[in-house]
Amino acid sequence: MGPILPNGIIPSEWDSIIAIIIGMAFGFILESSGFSSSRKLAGVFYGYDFAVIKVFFTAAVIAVIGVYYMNYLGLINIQQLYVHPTYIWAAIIGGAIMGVGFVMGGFCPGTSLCAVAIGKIDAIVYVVGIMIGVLIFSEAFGLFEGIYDGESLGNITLVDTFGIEAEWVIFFFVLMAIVAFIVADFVRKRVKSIFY
Amino acid sequence: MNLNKEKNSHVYWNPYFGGFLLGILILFTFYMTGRGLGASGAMKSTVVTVVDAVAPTHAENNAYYSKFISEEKSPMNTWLVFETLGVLIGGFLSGGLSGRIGWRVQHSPKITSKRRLIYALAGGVLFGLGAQLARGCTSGAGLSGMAVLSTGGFITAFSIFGTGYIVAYFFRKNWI
Amino acid sequence: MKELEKTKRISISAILVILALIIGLLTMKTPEITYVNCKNKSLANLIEQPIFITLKQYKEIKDKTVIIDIRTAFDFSKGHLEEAINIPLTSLLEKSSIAIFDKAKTDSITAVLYGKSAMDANKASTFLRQIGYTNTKVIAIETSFDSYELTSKEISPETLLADIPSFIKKSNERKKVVIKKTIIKKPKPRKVIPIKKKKKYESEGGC
Amino acid sequence: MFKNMLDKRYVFLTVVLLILGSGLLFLPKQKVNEGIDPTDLLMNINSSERFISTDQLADKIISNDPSFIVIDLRDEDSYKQYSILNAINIPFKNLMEEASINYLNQDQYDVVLYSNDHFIADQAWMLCNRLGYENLFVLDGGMNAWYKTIINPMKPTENMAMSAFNTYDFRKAASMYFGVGYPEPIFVEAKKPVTKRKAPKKVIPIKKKKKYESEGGC
Repeated sequence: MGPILPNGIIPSEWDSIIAIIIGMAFGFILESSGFSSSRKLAGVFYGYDFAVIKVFFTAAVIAVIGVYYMNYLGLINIQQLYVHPTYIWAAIIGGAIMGVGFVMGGFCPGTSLCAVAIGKIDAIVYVVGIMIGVLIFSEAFGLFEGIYDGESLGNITLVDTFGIEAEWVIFFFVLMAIVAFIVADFVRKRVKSIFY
Repeated sequence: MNLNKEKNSHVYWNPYFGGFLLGILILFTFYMTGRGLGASGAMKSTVVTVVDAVAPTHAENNAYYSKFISEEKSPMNTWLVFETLGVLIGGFLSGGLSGRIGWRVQHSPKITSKRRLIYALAGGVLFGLGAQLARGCTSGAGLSGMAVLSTGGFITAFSIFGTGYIVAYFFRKNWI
Repeated sequence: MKELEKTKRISISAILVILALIIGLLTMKTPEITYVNCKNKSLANLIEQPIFITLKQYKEIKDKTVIIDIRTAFDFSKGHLEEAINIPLTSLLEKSSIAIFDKAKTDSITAVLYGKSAMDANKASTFLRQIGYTNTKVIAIETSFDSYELTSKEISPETLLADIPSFIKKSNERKKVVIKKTIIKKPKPRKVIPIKKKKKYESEGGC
Repeated sequence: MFKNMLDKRYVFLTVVLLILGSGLLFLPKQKVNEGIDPTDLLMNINSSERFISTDQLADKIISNDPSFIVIDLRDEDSYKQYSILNAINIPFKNLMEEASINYLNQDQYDVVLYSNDHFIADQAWMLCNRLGYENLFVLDGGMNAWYKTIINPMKPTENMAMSAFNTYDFRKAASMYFGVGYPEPIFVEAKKPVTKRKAPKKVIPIKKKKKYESEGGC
């Protein structure tokens, strides 16, 4: 069974159509969760709105549990899924740069697109900024190449990193997410609420 | 429930519900295509296409562009570009249903629009740079990576939020 | 608190997910044919219990064997060994064939395969061993169908029939014109860059 | 009151999440062994595309074809005694070791496996095919056929077809390339045995899921 498209269960011409449908659902969910508002997004860093953490971790937890259940049920072959490659320094430094960008701009690429869709001008500027960022990166690729390709560990997962079974990794991840939610609510009650 | 549109426009989904649906969507995406969602990939494709059209030889000589240029396929003809189109449509639908559509610059009352736009541009530049370096943004590397327990995905996600909290203090005026 | 008004939806969806999961688990079908051994064990099995047995060895264990003819049904109808059961190579995975192998396995009987060539039987036996029927052997014979009669010829698989270096040496002594002697160096081992592979399954596979 | 209700709901959801998360721990373990679908494996086994004849192999070696490597699956002693030019020795028992897999699981070269006959080589091929390794071939007939056809080719008799003579000429030239001497001097100039060695080939093991790499952006 799945993944369906790589295994050729439905012809690859459907690729684009499915992409648009998935994208529509993605956009709808992000927008409806309030991710088109940069102030709501930035709230996560100032403690007045933890929607980002909640949506992000709930989604990750649900997805990871679901993937492993589907694997168990034989609906999907986990071996065939694309695992994001691990380049330690690229991930840490890239993540740090993105973190600064997130706080400054108040969006991430997916959410900025949603905001563009409902006409936020700051989001349009942000998207233009992203493109300039990509351009800078590409033009100065020589500078970043060492970091970009350095310390490659291949397509590894936490199972390989920690050497424990996937079920335990998932269990700890779930626990971590629940703790994060509780802490988030705890902090929010103590922070002066801001209306936006 | 208040059906007044003016007030309704700020009522969002419960974040856990949004997260739940998003998780199911990622699951569905993995089931259908074998990989996760993404957003910044389309922007990269756009940049590559533009550069390729303006200065083809330059694009070919650049070590980074040339990775994404192939003879038979336009860089725009990728999964992620179609998905991004879908995101725009989906966002528009959702915003339209709750009456959130309109041209405006959203910013804290304490700062001017101009300042907000400058910061948005700077933030975008940084995010674009970081996303290329880390091979993905919050959705591509973070969410989709975490969904398959990718170590890189976890590192990226925690790095984004960790740095966010560290530097948040310096930009507090923009938001609160 | 505005956003929290719609909590009912999550409870409903959570219950739906649990329902879907329970239905999924109840209706789950495990695939019938799987590989029983991991790669290392499969290999060890092939080495420790070589596939080929000689005709003599076969005669010793004859009582505890079932003979399986893996040629096509057409060939089988023209002539076959006594008491042989016909399971063509292409239909090894059919239910009726699997049942025969299962029965042999539970009765700890060796399934002895033969085919048009030892190669075909070798294929079938290796395959069956992957999916759990380690009790399969192949008689080292080649069969042919000559003048309306099935004939078989014993072979000795995997033995080197000629001493090649001494043949080459001799041939060089024989020749009249001495070609400048060439030294055959041992090839240098080729460089390999090892990468870290995903080590999935290993913890589960029990290897 | 409302707040209480809310809390209860979240407690319920937390419990659901915990049950889902820990559920995987309690589900009976499925024993999964690596490999492609057995039905596919059976189909691959029945196709004879994997066999390469000794003539083809000899031609490849003589023409210095850089696109392949030869692997000798016999034990070390047999390998030392005689092996096909440039062959790499991977005894069958070491087939699944990491160092060997680097040769087998890559997409740069065609890999030709051989043993004394083709049985062991074919078993090795099937194991590898099960694991999804590509570009592997089996030398039809193995070392015995190599001896019979290339090292010591049989001279065709007068009444045989022209093609048999052509094959014989090729094989004879090939055998000289591999160091066999012939009494007739005429062949000396035809082809001198060359010991030119190819540069050691670098094998880069296959990177999995390569097809997505260029799109990895986000």
